[in-house]
Amino acid sequence: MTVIARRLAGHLARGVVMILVVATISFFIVRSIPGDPVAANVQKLIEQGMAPEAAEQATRVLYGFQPKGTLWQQYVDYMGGLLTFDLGQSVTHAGAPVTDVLADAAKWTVLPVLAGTLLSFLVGIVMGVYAAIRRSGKLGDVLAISGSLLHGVPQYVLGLLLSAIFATLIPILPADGPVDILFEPGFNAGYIGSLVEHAVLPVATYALAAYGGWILAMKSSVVTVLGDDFILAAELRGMKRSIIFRYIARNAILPLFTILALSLGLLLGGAVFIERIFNYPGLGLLLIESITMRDYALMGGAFLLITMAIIVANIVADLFYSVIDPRVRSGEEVSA
Amino acid sequence: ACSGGTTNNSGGSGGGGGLFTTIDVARPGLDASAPANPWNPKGNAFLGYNGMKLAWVKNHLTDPNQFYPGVAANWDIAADNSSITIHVQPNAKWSDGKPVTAEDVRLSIGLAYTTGSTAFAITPGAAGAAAEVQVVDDKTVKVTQDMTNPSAKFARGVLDNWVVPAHVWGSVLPADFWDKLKTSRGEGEAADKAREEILALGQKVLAFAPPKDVSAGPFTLERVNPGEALLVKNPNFYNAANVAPAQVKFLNYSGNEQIWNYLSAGKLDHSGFIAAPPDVMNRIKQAPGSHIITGFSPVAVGMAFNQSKKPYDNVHVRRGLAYLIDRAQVTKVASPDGGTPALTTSGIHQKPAQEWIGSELSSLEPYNHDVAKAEAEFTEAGLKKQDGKWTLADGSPWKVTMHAPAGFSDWISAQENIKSQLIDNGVDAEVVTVADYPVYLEEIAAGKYDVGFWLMALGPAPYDIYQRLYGTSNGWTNVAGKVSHNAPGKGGNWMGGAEEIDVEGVGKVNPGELTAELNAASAEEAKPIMAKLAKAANQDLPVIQLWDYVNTQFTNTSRFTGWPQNDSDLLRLPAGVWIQLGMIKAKQ
Amino acid sequence: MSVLLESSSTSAAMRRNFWAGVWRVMRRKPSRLVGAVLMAGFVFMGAFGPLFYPNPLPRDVDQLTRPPSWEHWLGTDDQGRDVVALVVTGSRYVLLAALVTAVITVVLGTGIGLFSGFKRGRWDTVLMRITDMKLTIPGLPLLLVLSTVWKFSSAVQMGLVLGLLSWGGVARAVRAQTLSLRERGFIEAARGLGLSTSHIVGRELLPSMAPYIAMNMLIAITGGVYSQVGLFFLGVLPYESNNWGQMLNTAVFRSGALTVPSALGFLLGPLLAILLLTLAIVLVVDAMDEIFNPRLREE
Amino acid sequence: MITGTGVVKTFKQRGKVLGARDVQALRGVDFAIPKGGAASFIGESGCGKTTLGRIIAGLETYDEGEVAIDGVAMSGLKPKERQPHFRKIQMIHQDPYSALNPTRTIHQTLHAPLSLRARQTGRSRSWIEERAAEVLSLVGLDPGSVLARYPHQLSGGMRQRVVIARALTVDPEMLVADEAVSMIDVSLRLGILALLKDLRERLGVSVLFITHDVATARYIGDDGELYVIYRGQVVERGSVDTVIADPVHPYTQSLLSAIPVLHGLEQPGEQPVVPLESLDESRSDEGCLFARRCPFRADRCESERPLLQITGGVPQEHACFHPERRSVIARPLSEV
Amino acid sequence: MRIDGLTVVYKTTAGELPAVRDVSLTLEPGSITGIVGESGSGKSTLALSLLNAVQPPGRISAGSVEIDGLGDVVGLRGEQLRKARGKHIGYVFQAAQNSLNPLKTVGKQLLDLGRSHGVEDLRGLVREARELLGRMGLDGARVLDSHQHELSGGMRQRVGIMLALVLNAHVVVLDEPTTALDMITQANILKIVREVHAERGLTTLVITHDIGVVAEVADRLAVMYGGRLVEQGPTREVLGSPRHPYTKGLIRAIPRLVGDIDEAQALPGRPPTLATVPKQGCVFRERCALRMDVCDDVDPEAVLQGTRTVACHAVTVKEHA
Ligand SMILES: Nc1ncnc2c1ncn2[C@@H]1O[C@H](COP(=O)(O)OP(=O)(O)OP(=O)(O)O)[C@@H](O)[C@H]1O
Ligand SMILES: Nc1ncnc2c1ncn2[C@@H]1O[C@H](COP(=O)(O)OP(=O)(O)OP(=O)(O)O)[C@@H](O)[C@H]1O
Ligand SMILES: [Mg+2]
Ligand SMILES: [Mg+2]
Repeated sequence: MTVIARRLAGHLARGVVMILVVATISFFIVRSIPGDPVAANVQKLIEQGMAPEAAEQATRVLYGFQPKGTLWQQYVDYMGGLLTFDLGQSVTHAGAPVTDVLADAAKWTVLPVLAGTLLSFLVGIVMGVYAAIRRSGKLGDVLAISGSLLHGVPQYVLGLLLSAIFATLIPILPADGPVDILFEPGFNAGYIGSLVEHAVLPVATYALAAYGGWILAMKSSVVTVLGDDFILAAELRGMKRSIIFRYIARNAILPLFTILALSLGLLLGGAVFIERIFNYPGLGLLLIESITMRDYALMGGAFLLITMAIIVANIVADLFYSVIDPRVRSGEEVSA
Repeated sequence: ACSGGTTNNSGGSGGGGGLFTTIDVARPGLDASAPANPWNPKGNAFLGYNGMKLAWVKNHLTDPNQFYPGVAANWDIAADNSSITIHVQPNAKWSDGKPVTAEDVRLSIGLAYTTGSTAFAITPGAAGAAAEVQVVDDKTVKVTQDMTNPSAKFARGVLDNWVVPAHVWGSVLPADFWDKLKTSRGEGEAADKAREEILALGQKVLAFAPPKDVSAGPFTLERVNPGEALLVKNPNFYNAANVAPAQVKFLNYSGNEQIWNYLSAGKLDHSGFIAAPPDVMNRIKQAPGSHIITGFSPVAVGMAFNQSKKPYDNVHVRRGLAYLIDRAQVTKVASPDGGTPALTTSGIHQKPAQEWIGSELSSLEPYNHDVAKAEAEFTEAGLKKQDGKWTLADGSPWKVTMHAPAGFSDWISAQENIKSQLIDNGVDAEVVTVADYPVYLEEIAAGKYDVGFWLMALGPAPYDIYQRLYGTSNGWTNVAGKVSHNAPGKGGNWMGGAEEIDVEGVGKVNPGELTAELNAASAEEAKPIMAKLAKAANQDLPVIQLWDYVNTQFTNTSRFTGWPQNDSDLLRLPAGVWIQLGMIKAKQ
Repeated sequence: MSVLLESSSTSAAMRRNFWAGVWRVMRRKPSRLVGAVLMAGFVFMGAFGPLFYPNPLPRDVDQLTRPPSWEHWLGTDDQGRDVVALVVTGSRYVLLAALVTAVITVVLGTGIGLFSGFKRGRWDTVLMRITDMKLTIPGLPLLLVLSTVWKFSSAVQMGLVLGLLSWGGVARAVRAQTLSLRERGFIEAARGLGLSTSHIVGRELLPSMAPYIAMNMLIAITGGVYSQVGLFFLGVLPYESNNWGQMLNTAVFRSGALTVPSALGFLLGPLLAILLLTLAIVLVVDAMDEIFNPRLREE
Repeated sequence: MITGTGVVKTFKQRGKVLGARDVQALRGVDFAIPKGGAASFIGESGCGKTTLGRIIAGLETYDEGEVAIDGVAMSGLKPKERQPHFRKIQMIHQDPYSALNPTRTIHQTLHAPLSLRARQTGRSRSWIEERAAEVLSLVGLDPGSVLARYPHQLSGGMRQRVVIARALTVDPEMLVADEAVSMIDVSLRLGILALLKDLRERLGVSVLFITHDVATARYIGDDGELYVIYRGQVVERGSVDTVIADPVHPYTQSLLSAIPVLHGLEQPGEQPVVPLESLDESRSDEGCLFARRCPFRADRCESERPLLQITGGVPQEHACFHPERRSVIARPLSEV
Repeated sequence: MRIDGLTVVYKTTAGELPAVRDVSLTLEPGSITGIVGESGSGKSTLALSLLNAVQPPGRISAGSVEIDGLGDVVGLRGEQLRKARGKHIGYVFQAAQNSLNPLKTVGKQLLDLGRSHGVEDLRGLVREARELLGRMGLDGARVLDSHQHELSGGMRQRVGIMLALVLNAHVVVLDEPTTALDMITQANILKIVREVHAERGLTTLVITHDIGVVAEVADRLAVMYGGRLVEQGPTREVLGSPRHPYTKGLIRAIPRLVGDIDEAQALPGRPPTLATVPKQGCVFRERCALRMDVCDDVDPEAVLQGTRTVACHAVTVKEHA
């Protein structure tokens, strides 16, 4: 256990440094974005027919909670706020705390990502085993090439294709947001059904995009394990097929769990495309909106949250690994 | 705020009941955490539904001072625009049952001062600002104008303001607010300090969250989810008997595509204007009950020049371009359903143009697509054509670099089309986009672009129309009724046009000063000025007017009827106003 | 002397052998040939494609956003231009930027990885910490945020930024390879023989990693294509009149390709191009390993 | 030509801040190999043979003690300055597969060090080619057929010869052969051993032989010295024949006893010493390092560490409190 | 156990090549037979084919492996084959270091083994295993609780032997049981092999490239070269007076602890690989000092000569002369 504790401590220390660095980067990037939101808003109000003077005043009031003080002072404030999970207030969300806005959006990202990843993980692993067993045959080739292709193709291509096919050409599935607007939110069949129906395409996209990677990873992992002597040894000892299969599966999947945790983290960042295509109001969409609306605080917050997710995923992956792999547990270095 | 328990199409009281679904086109992304506060830009106060103004601006083609009644049942405007007396609806009540009083109006005006408003400005010398607010009796308020820099739009500035209940909002303003306001009108340090304090109050106002929505409108806010805002009928509304829907749902959306889908599925009873490509438009039209109403939208878009840059300083180059660009084609490609090609450049949207300048309109040069004329103009400007390409007089290459903000897809599409048209005719061109509209505005004002698109003809007030061409952006500033001119490149003057133009048949005019005169002029006084300005704009071409926007509204007649007709002035007001006026009826 | 003659003639023979081996490898699976042909097609398209079309592309204002037809195989865009023509002429920007991305990614990644793995010690620690950090920061969100600061005004600049953001993975992998090769006897022997570092790195390490680097280069190319097309698709980059990503953006957000089928051709054009490019690279990478391995090449 | 005194090497487990366990690979080793002389190191796996060999070849640093080449102390020199000295000592790796670069032909492999040498001494290009052919002939390979080949086209024995040839390109004064034949087929092994012996005799290069196969140590010549190493310490040292015939340290004796007897050709030694199991987990560094496994241990062994010295009237140095000759090795039947 | 005419081929780009060709060998009950051969001579392939476990692309193309009470293993399929493995034939793996699942404790793997073979009394199995381990000088309880990485090489090898024996297999095949172990551990393992063999009355086959190992433990010795058995007979006799030129050369190539080192000589040439093994004729002829014309075309038959079998034209000729 002490080994795990030690690893955890190391990871946490590194994670904190990482977060500080990312926070600093995002702070400075965000501050160097051109475009003065105040001046722009004045123009906008004037275009809407407000007298220039009034527009000026209205804008000043609106942006009253704009950053004050020198850049350094702002930086210190920002970092101080970070300690209390205070990421500032979102301009576009009427001064709501960024953390609240993010929390609201996060659920639309986390659930589909989770569902898609797990789905693809399960299917990919089964197919990966198959591809490994049939690796010298035609089927194995097809599985491997299609896996590479799916792995290679960017998410948005898959998303757009799925949407074009199943929502436009043969409109059998919705692609216009997270839920049908006419259903009363709450725990009722219609609403839940609609939620599920709307989740099909985004989840399928997440799944399809990740599936290729899983099949490839699982295939190579299984091939490696199949080549390991202990599998042949088990066979020669007359072990049951089912037991041998379990041996293969467990040893082959182990390294994949690490990737699983990491990919969950990464997908949060990659959700941008899928959310844009399927109009899912999650973190990715929030990030794009905050960028187009010049919402400094929100942009920095979303970016930081996504990075944080990855850092946490890293830590979880590693800890998970240490828990299930006895070699790591006892402090041996394993090159994974 | 989750248990509504109401189901679709449940019956309601009043004019037939039912659920009315709509979206707020100005606001993608509903915010569940935002307060029911009309001043808050994300606030859940929906114009015309649970957000009430004193009156609803008609946006009449020429008269800025026409309104539909709101909280104010009627009003008297002094002949010289020096004051307005407002009479509150006699049986108006807040949704909590308390009557709407003059005191509510006065408090709301106070709040408007803190957040900035055309009539209730604390900036010294602002045009059309109020001087005094007087509670005459329980239901009457009189507001007088500061006549040092009067504006014909004074009444509009006053009536176009929110009204909120004093018994909910009263605590937001300090007791000494009105004294402070008085101080702020003066000069010197005390006044500056008072203004600062009032501004600071503004932030408080913006952030204020009433514990419960108390509305004088036809609806009150029940709850907001991330997906929708639900409003229910306010039985205390003075015209409640004629309000048809029992509930209103504002749906959340994050992209236009979503609205297209809603509309083609017939899910929305109403949606304001959103751009849609023709095929999508057709699809929407095919939805059962789908109906499209079009009307005048007081905006046009033009291609504007920075005249401090060569060769755009030469009026012949601008005219040449005007002849060269086929506006019909541009409009067809860029905004087929949302705009009509501008007949000519007058600086005025073509609908009200007839009203303002009448027969003069036909005498303006239409700049019909004519390559020969364009080449003649270019030649006159001294440009040279070499190997089929136009170059500057000194032989250096000429490239028309047009700028547009990213995301303005109709502008970009138009520029792309113009680019192709220009290149076809030997004028090199390119399209450059800028990250977003704020940056665009900032950079265009800083004179960084040669050519850009510019919203113009912002009606209906004549001053507003021409200040887009002959206002700050072209060098003229109007402070406290005094007009001054900045040199090109200074004080936001990026158009850099001449201060005086010799207009054919009129003589030398200073268009900026003429424009400023419109501020205080009555409609009749304005007409000849407008004619002069139209001529000036047509001849001098600071911008080439490309298309006039069309106000396109989407409605669905499956559940509700009584929608406004095409070209109705109501189209420029939110559907909530149509409902509170009692027009919308549930389908039997 | 005879040895001398033989060795110079052997190098020519070796070169011949190499290409014969490559041909053997390609022939072993026909799919690899398909990949190579596709790849050549894309290179040709990027280099010469635009020469086949007039500038500006012809447009037909009566044929705005039309579905595929005989005349226009993939339909027309919102300006009435042929989508196939757009895909072909638009490839130059996309591929050029991707190439720049790949070159920078690989050069930086290999350089840093080699240096780090070869020097070890403090430099290694510092460089790898930086690399880890880089790898932890999610690329796409960072790009999105950066796109607000940076002006991506040309394909080369685009590639530059993408390249600067994507060397991390290569660096780490190359370092791992370097470390493991370092442990191999031949590197140690070279050091024992007093051979210069430049020889060891240039002649011993790099050639051993060549297939790996080449593979990374190809993958970096796809990475470059994906990110820039993606950014254009999201609409966070300045407008380009002719670019696959811009096409996607216009098709979806302006022409309603995901709402009505008429703009599907417009959408499919760039999607197909990306799919084919991915396929080409997947197939070529599949062959790469065998091409660079003298043993597999000969079998 | 090379001497070492009190060489200590400790491997620090890098990357682990807490709970790092240092490995004491060498605990003060003295050695001296004269010009043209020979030595071999034998010992169990992990006793530090390779480490010591690498230190001698200049491929590894040491923590304490001193190594001197031709009287020049190495620790005072900068790495750059050390190099020319260490170039005189060339290592022959155990694994001929990895010792040759698979992407380079034999010609290229030999060319690099030769051209460096040609540059230093101002010789012509043709010299390089001649010399390449010469060194190959020296190791018994036909240059014509070998030069253009890749390593994978050669057999293990040929590869090992190429490795030796490569070492010869720099005219070394000493070869360090680390288990140079353990991966080579039995029938070819002797050829390599004979080659090393031959090179020593003909070219006068010293040979350091590292092996766990005691019999091969005899191939360095009867004037060679045998170092028996146990846990980083030399426990017995003397001429090859003396130590094999009359070992006095119990560890040496158990090593020699463990050599299988070729029944039919040999008969077992009379006093074989079978050591206790290597219960190495509880590595105690108190007293004699071998005490825990030693069948002859006394109380003194537990508390005091014997030093390498000549006592007890035996000719070889040993580190044992109870040196006693035992006849442990098998004798040929013919001798009996 | 009788191996008769066993041929195993591997499918390569150059077609199917035999790695083991026409091997006949009888293992007497209760004896230890050793097979020596250099790398690539087909030892492991032979060992695997005894369990009908040659891995693709290899396959047994001819011959039979008869085991008392089991029949021809080559003909066994599926469940039958599986049940035979472990229960009838124990196999100790080459590089037994890696023959354990790294994620499971030895004890769990033992239980898996028991379940696979339908052992009812799992407790008894564990007891048996603990005893066996104790017998080999290990702390049984601790070892059963350990993961592979917690055991040293010698311990893992012993666990391998335990797993091969725990189901009371009476035929045991040990493929390179001591490679990669150091000398002292090797000596210990060999001692254990001998003792357990005697105690349980096993039929044991030890496969190795190290003649010393065979000499130490085996009663009978078989020499493999290029997939062929070139000589077999009682260990002492074969070592004392080898007949086949390869055996002779091999024994002469062993460096010895005493005596004149110059007597030891390497064999000329190099061992064949699968691709370079001659298709016909004697596999050894390229390196043979006694090569005759007939060797080029005719594969020498294994001829029984007293207690020994030798496959060499020269020897046969001499014998008949
Ligand atoms: N680079 C290293 N880092 C950490 N420990 C090391 C390193 N190299 C060697 N050791 C340790 O030092 C000790 C001596 O190792 P060395 O390789 O010298 O043994 P050896 O006698 O050559 O063994 P073998 O016969 O197995 O080759 C061992 O315990 C080994 O684990
Ligand atoms: N899967 C395979 N495919 C092709 N050839 C193979 C395969 N496995 C083994 N061989 C070949 O079969 C021959 C015999 O191999 P085998 O493993 O039985 O040799 P061995 O005597 O056990 O050698 P070692 O001592 O190296 O273990 C070798 O030439 C080898 O190259
Ligand atoms: Mg070693
Ligand atoms: Mg083997």
